[in-house]
Amino acid sequence: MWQWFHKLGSPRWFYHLSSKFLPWLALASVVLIVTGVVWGLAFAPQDARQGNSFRIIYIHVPASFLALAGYYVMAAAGAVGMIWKIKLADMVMVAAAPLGAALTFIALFTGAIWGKPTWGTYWIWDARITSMLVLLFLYIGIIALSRSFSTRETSARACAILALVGTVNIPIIYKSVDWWYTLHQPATIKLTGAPSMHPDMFKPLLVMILGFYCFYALVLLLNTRTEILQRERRTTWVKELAAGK
Amino acid sequence: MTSLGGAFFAVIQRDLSIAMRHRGDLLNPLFFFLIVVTLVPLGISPEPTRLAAMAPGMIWISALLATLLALDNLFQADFADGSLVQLMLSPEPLWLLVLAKIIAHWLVTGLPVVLFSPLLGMILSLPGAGFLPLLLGLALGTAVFSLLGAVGAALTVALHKGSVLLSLLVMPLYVPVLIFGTSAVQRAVDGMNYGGVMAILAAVAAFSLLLAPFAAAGALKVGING
Amino acid sequence: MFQFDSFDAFLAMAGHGPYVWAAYGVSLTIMAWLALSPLRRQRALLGELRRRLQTQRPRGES
Amino acid sequence: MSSQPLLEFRALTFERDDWPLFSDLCGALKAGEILQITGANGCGKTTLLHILATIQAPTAGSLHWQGRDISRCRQEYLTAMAFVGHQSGLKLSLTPRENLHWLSQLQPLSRVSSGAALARIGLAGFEDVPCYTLSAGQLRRAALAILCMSEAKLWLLDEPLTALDVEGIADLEALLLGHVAEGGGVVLSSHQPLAIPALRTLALDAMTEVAY
Repeated sequence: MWQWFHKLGSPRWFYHLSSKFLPWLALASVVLIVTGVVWGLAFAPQDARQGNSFRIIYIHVPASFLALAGYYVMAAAGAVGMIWKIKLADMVMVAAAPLGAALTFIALFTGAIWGKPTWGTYWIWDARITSMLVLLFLYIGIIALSRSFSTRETSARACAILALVGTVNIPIIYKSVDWWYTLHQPATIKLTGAPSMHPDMFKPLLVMILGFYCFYALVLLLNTRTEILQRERRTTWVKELAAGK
Repeated sequence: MTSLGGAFFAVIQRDLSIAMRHRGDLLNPLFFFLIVVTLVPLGISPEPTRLAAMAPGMIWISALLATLLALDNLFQADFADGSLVQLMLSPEPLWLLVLAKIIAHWLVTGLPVVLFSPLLGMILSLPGAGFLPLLLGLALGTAVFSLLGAVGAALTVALHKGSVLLSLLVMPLYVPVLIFGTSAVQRAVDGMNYGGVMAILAAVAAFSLLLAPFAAAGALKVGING
Repeated sequence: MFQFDSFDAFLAMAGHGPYVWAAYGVSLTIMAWLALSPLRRQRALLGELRRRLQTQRPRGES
Repeated sequence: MSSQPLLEFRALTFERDDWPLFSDLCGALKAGEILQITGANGCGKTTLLHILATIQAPTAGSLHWQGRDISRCRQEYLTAMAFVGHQSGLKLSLTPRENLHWLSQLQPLSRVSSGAALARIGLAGFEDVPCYTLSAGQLRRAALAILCMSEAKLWLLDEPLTALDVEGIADLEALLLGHVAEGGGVVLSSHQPLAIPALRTLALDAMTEVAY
């Protein structure tokens, strides 16, 4: 059992295994995202109230989904790396941080642009956007911390602890920000009315969400593979890989 | 022979007596707190109604910054002179000793801020109903600041430019406390019941008390290898 | 069903064009960069390793 | 006396940023032995001592205390081990007596009173002055006073000779010999020679040159 577990955690094994399904993942994410973008931009009906600006939803919502899910992926990888001392999990955690931060930024950026035609202002202290901003700060903290240690192992351990503390805090942060928002009751419409969405609008969103999941997995894999090469660059298998190319 | 309680109280006692020998350092966060709050009327408006509207938030934010200012000294001084290593090599459970350090730290940084806050409430024309929730909320809130901050302080203990990084790490974690703390005061001022909010704040404090010492102990083991 | 009367209308998006296109453009650019930058780093890393190996080999094997 | 070593380390490897500082280091310390770790600056003496003291974890390898893996008996190991590091571990604003009193609450230090320990190490008369008034050599002596009080079997000392004068070094040597005569063990790092018979040495230098 332990043997198997550690084989799973072997960077070399993972590197070779991941090469096999990497092309398929790339294909799936490109096809899904291109389909979703074209469908969402050109073929989905426009929203009765918000007009065409509503089409930003097809980027904004999937990015927000993965920004939050990405934090949990990162924390889970960090926990696995910390508890079972699996190097690969540490590498996954390091790979997940910048990716999650970038997706959080996309979610914030598209949210702000969407705000302009909808509310007449780029920034509004909406609960969802504020939580997203705090999430971005949490990501930035992790990235900053990971860059300030001299050894990779220590850095990974430290980030794992911070990510776990952050994970425990995220639900509290989200709830508190939600509550804070209702407290101040701004007279604006809600950003998304997902439940009442027309099926024709919803289908491309589903395609985009799937596409973003594939994209996330793809980039996480790519980042992890780079990290593996970086860390294992003194091993024979990486040298053979470099020489054979 | 060592004993659990003995070690716990010895750590508190030592940290308190060191703090008492550096009384000047003790006052610094307090003066910082006072100065930041003084800047508010200068920067915004001396008009009492406008000040009163901002008072809960401003006092809370300055209290947050004041405790943050003192946070990097929680472990750093002990790390520099090697006594942190001796602490960590004690056979006693590390989380307990860390908790003792956090308590001592709160007593010398958090508690003075709490006790000082009514004065600042007066300066900022906070209505009378707001004082009790301000005191209670800050007492719970600064405890959470110290507890969560200890994790960040432990992670950055061996880093050269740790203090800016430390603020970056812990400030997002302080968001819920700030929200609940200010709204408890606001509700009291508006004549509403603030018991529920205070209960949430107490729950957050209890939760932090339960988890933060373990997280900070784990963080220290990692952090000293910076 | 294509929602617009003409390609120009598609670009204009009834006045919301700049917002929609900016959001999509910036987001997709960031995503492309996210996918390409690890590939580039990987190539650079392997290239450097190879160079190092080539300069080391004569010494190591003789 | 059993032949079981007090402390044994097997295949210790430590890498900093994937660069091996030392690798596959093996060794053992029996009761009554003093092991001196030598080597140039930056070769990993302090790191090795930190690993032996369980302050730092090795990248690979294991430590054994009286035959048992230390990860299984860390608590017991900590009560049986005293560590004096590069930094004194003393608070400068407290007096030597206060410092030792605090430490004795954390670690098993009750062989002799703090006053007796300070007198033995040559700090009589300085017990109750703040540590910031002491010289570097006196501070080092105060830190070493922990050893007089300690009940630990194993001493781990990182550069204990730093800042000590001739007399201080002689005091320390006497202290070490007394400890091993009672069946204790010592691991210390130093590049100075010590006037101790039957001193074992472990040279770390050989490990610094590792091919890319």
